[in-house]
Amino acid sequence: MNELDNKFINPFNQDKDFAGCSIFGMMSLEGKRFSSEDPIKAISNMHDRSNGLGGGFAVYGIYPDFKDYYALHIMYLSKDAKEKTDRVLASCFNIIYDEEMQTKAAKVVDPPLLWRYFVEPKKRRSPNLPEDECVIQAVMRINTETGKAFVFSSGKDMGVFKGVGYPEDIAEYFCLEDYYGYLWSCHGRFPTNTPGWWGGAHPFNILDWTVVHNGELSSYGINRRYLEMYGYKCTLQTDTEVLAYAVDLLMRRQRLPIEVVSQILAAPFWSEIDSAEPKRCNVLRALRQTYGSLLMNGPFSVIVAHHGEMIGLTDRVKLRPLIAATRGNMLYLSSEEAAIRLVSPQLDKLWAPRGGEPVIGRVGDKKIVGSAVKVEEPQ
Amino acid sequence: MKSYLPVDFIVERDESKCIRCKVCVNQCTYETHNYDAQDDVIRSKDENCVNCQRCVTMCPTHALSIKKNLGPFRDNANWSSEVIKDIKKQAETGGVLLTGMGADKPYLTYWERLLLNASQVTNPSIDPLREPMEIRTYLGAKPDALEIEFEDGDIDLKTKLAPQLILETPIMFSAMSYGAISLNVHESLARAAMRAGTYFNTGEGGLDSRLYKYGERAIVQVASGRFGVHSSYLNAGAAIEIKIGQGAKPGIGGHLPGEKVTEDIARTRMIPVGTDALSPAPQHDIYSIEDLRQLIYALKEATNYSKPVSVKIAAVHNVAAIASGIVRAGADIIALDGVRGSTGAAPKVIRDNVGIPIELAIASVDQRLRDEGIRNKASIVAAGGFRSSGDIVKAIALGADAVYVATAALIALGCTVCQKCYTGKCPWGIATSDPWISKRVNPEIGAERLVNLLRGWSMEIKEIMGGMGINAIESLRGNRLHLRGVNMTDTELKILGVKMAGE
Amino acid sequence: MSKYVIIGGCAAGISAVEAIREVDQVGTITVISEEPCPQYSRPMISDFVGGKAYLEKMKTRDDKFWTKQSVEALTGQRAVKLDTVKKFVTLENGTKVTYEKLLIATGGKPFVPKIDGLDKDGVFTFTSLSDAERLVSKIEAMQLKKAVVVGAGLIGISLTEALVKRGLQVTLVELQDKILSLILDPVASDLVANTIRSLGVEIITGQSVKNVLGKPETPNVVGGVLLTNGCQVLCDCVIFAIGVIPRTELVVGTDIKTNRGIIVDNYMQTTVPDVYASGDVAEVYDFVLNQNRLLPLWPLAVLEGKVAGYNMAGKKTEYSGGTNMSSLKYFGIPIVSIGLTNPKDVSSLEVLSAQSAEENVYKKLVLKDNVIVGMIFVNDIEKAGIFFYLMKNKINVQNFKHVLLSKTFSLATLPEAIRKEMKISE
Amino acid sequence: MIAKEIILAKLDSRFLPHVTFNDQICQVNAEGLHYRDLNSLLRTLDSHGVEKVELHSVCGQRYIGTDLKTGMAIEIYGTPGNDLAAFMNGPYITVYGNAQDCVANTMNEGKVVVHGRAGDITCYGMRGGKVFIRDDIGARAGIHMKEYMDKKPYLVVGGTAMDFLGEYMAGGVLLVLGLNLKGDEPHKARFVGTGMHAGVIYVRGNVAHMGKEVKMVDVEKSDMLTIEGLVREFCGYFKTDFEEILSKKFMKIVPYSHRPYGRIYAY
Amino acid sequence: MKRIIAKQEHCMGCGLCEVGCAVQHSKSKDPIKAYNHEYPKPISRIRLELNKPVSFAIQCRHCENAPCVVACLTGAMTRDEETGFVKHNPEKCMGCWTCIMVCPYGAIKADVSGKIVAKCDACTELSVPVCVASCPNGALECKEVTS
Repeated sequence: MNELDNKFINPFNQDKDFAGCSIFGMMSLEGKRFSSEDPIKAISNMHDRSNGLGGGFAVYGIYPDFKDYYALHIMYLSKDAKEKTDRVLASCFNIIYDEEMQTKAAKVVDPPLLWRYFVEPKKRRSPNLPEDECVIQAVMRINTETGKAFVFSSGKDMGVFKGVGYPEDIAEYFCLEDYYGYLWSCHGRFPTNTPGWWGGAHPFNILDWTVVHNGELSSYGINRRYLEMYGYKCTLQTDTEVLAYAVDLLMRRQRLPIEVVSQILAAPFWSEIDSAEPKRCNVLRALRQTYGSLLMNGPFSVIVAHHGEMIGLTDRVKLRPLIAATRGNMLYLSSEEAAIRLVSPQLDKLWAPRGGEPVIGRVGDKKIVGSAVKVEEPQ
Repeated sequence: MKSYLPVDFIVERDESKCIRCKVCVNQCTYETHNYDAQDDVIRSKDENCVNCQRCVTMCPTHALSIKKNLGPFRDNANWSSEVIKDIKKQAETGGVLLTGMGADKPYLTYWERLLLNASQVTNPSIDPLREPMEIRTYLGAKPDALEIEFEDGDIDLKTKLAPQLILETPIMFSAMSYGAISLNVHESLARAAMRAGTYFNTGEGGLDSRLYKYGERAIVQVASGRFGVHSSYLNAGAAIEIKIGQGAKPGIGGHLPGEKVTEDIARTRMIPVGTDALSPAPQHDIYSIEDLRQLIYALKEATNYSKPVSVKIAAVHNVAAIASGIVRAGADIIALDGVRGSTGAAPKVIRDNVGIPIELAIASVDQRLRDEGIRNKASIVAAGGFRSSGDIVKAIALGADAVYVATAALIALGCTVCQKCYTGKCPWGIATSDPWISKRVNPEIGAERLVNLLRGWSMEIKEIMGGMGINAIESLRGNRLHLRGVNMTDTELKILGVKMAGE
Repeated sequence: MSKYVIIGGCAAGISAVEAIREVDQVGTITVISEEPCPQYSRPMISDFVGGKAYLEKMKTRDDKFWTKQSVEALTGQRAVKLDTVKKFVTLENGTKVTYEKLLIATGGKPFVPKIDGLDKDGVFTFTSLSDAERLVSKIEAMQLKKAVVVGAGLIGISLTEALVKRGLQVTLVELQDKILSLILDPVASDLVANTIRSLGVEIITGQSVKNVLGKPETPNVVGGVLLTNGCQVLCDCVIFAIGVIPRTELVVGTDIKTNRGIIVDNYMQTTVPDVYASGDVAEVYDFVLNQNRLLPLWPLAVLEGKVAGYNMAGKKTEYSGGTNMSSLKYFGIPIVSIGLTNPKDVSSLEVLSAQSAEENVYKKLVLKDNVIVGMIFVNDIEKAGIFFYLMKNKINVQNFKHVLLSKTFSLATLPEAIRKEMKISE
Repeated sequence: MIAKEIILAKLDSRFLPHVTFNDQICQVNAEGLHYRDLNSLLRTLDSHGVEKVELHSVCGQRYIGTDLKTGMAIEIYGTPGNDLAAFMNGPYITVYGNAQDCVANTMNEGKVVVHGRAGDITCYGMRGGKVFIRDDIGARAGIHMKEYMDKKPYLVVGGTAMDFLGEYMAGGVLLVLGLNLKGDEPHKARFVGTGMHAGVIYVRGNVAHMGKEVKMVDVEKSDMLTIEGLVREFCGYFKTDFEEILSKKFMKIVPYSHRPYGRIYAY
Repeated sequence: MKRIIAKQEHCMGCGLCEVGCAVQHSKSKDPIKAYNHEYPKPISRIRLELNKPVSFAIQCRHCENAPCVVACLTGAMTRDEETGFVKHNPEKCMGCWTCIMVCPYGAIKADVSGKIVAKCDACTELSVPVCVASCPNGALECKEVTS
């Protein structure tokens, strides 16, 4: 990436961008698709947590007709970039279908050209490489090589919609009222360093993994350098990006369950590890010894999602808010309870997970993992 | 444990001049001097001396002088006497090295490498003695544009401006809490601010009810300890400042030990007498930028949007981005405190190693806010070791609206920067809560000294402006063309946004 | 036009003149005084004897005082009769001086016991300048070497010191067990006695003079005294300094009531309207004992005269009272003694004391119901006035009692309220 | 008596659809009202002597109860937003629903009763008044609470608390009843009382993980008096059985020292 | 009338007023000479009263109804009609200490000779009394007061 391009995406040459935020996630545990109405309503209710410089949504189950193909959402900051990117895409993928994403006028700032592709990797290029890896390599290549093109969504049967504006404006712009999905994660952003750049909005995505994040990682520098050893290119200079890649590395590539991953990202204190029973102590100690560089230090709450699973997690000393709730087959995660109440005044359960303890909802599994202490409906 | 520490200073007394009046004895709060009645002689314990110069100044016959103990240690650029003594001290106590005042190392200043402009021939300089020189400054959020109604030649302003602070000189007194400094110092600052048409900052220890009458010239601070924060306090001041950080100790909190919490201080801080007043580094309701917005607006709500809200941070690595976030969070004023910022007490290792110079912070924050088009939304106040009107003019030219001074104000009141503020025994009656020692500052004399300093500096600022051919400070603010750099790398010049001298 | 007549031109008389003139600048004032120059300081007569003072120095007011105050000064004249009905005073020369307001400030006269030998040459009393002049000229003329001073009270001691200074050898005879027994307690008394003895003075206590003996060769001249215990003390002169008694003879035969002295109210008025009395002749209010009594003390006489003067001139002024109070300068030992210093019955009293042998300092406070009623300070008297203030104003000292006699006691030790009342600082 | 006509006449017209009066009670439909408007409305009502206000359909509006000059009673139906009762100086707020983060931030006087749970950082820097939470509270409750002269803050929690309960506590009383804990299940909070240097935390039941600055001791008679008073008040609000609550053992957590950090510096 | 006012809140107990006073009333008027070479040492007529944190300097208050003037046995203590100051005439003083006994401020003491008293003379020969000029903290002020 040449210096000029770098200036464009990261105009202030920041080590990292950081942002305060609101996060909201909503998932049907039966996998039933539902409209954008409730997620948009909920995230807009937390308007004051964001400042209009970023909003976004990740939706799962939106492209049933193309569910076997990788859906690439790409933003182009110049025409030239699209031409270059199209050549890269053509070399890596069979493009099944592509179109300019439908948009409409809304209160958003400087929208780029937005394009959607449904692709399948070309097997003959590297027959031994798993398809996912092909996609990742292509994404990293596009994001770094062309400079003005960014793949902001690359999973199957899911899509990320994000940009500069309040979340409700972004939804309006992307015509989200036309989409149905079984899992929505949403983000309202309060960035602190940019007049607004579309790639910097949340959710962050790699394959079908998405992360929306509230907080700032003081450990970003080492988290990033650790991930770079594994081939991740952190081009977006945001701590959320490293979270997404960390989850990809640990969960997808290393196949660790979220219950373990949460013990890496929000590792228990040594005092707790030392006092755990020997077997568990052994595991926890090894995790910290091995993955210490991936300890996410500093305040955060995140909603991590991929197909069939939505995970809420806060840092180990619980410096950011996260509220979880269920109603029927619906699981909600939110920065503020009011957002949940707005879309579901009545709830079956509502609780605040403790620091470092994940809330996990899986399709087909009605049992929510997490520390619901008292589940009682306020009158 | 036998101490291996050598004395820092040696008291020299000219016996032929000493009249045994015992003024040195009663003025030294460290009990360095003792009168031996039997021998009718005054003796000094060198080990107690901190070289505050109090006794030297007060001695009616100039019989005293304090010499630095040039030290028993061999010269060594790496293992300097300071390093050796620090290690010994920690080996003897196992504690964190504490110090007072701002960083004392020579390598953190850029003011010396910035030079000011003056008019010659092509554009006229202005005689500041006879012609108007305006240095009035308003702090607070300004609108991007004004809506004006124009009807039948009558002009009416439709836009309602946000609340503003009005400064007759762009120099304010920086936050120093009651408790860290004495009430008399607070009162000196308050009176001086009142008379000079500027503001003093209460610091995080509240405002004594006796000083509420100076509220219109007070910026009341809210820090993590929330000491003395009460609706009447919030409404007493002209502005509210949320203290996030401080240049001398970014990321470190404050700690007023219980023995300094006297009855008056307890009343002002609204805590029981004698309890430790801990102000941890974080505001516990702010762990993210949107939380800051939440607090800013909580304070605006609590004062019905009648006062500007300032946010004070230490200048650190990402200062420009942080500042941008603060402005976007709704702050009307952003106060930046550089690495040379002062303190009553800070771990030495933090003070001397954390943060960035204020020059770079002003430059990068001002530029960033302009790049983002939000410079109007907040005023920038710079703090951290301003020593002269020259420093101040350079800061304003770099982009600050106004500056905060604290150390200079204390020096005006008598401080000799002996760096022992944390002992609470300040022989100049400044950094103390001891009602006996506090009397050494007479608020009236103190105010006069401070007003004199501001007057002198303001006149110098006008002189400099006149030389530049500028008669209003607006034309200096952010006008980096009036600055040139020397002895700097291209990167340094770039960050400061100034050209090399000669260019 | 008022007409003021004042009999006695000493402390009370002068003070009354000044008080009247503060209020009334036109009324005529007449002062009748036996002495040719009454405005001198009687307490200085010892210094006169000691050679430290002379008349000019002893004058408390200069010679122009009478004229400056527009006073008709009938000096060297004695009032012999008083008619309180027709309101006039008759002088020795027969002159009648009428008055509208009269002040009797005739003072006291020395008390001399009725013993044998008083007629001998060399027997003196010691209350006035003329007494002192007589004594001095005798000493000088006859080259007297040895003196007996009878009475170890204030006058006796001061005279003793003066005589010692003149080179005489002095024997001090005191009826009581201790010297200065009216004003000091035994501890302080011994301190003084030891010092006096160290200067070669012989002190004989518990004795009085039975009679004065003549010299063997010249029986008319004093040669010694015989004490009650039968011992003889050889000497060249005997000076009686036992005390004074009020000169009340002028009021005999009038309606003015007397006890030991003239009875006055707190406005210094006698039992007869328009007649006032003050000074040593009057029985005045003692705020410690809460009763009127004789208090023949110069400062009190001044105060009383002032009160009398105001009231005579129509400015109603109440006397706040005095008490037995003395400061002693003799033999280089400064002493202050006020009020009840040596109470016999201490059951309702509290006594605080502090003594430092090193500095020869002795301090004592007598308290009743946490109010100071008496004090003695020896050698460290600078702050005694502060205690007198507390005493005079009957200030409850309970809360700071423990520090009263500490070395660090000062005005700063007093509670803030008291300091405020005293207007010590802003 | 308030003259509702006068008040209504003074209100900004945009508020009129939201405001009705039922006898002396002012009912406000907060739906769609931004917090600035809602609080401005409350200020107006407060300044006109309205003593009781019901807020309906509250959903996330912040700062309710701030900057009101009187002891107005406010009933909230719904979910009030963050900083409920921040800097509050007098009003009495009842929430029928859950409260979010930063309830009673630096509160000076007044009362907050929540018929539900409350979020993180409840009662931060609180100096006076009382807060009753029926269910659980989030992390860092009672942080930096302090007392001053006759001002003493109280937080009573029916459920359990999360980590860092009573952190930096410098005065006041925390009472955590743990009514929703099963059997001998300890309270959830870890690092209880870390940095605490004054005040007292009472817990019903056991705490497994405490900060190094505090110790757990048995309650004394005088403690029980305080506890009983608070529990009785709690029961009054939430219709809970006083005797049953008192039947379980209470413990108290107090700091070892009022000067926890007195010895960390080398002078 | 000018009076010297003590300001307790500003007195820091340094004692420079005492030094100034003693030097002013010394023979040489030079501090080193006065203290080190004059015998007897000159004395100060102002006294620092100290009970930390309370302190103030006290000297003759020149009281309106001055007890010392009333009590003086010799007429040495008088009020100057012009300035209102209480003046002490050493020529007439016999050192009887009566004034000391009655001074509520303890502001009179024996002078260097120990034979007569000494007290504040308000430095009438100077434009500002030396104690006021010596005070580094404005704790003594010479100002006009109405009686």
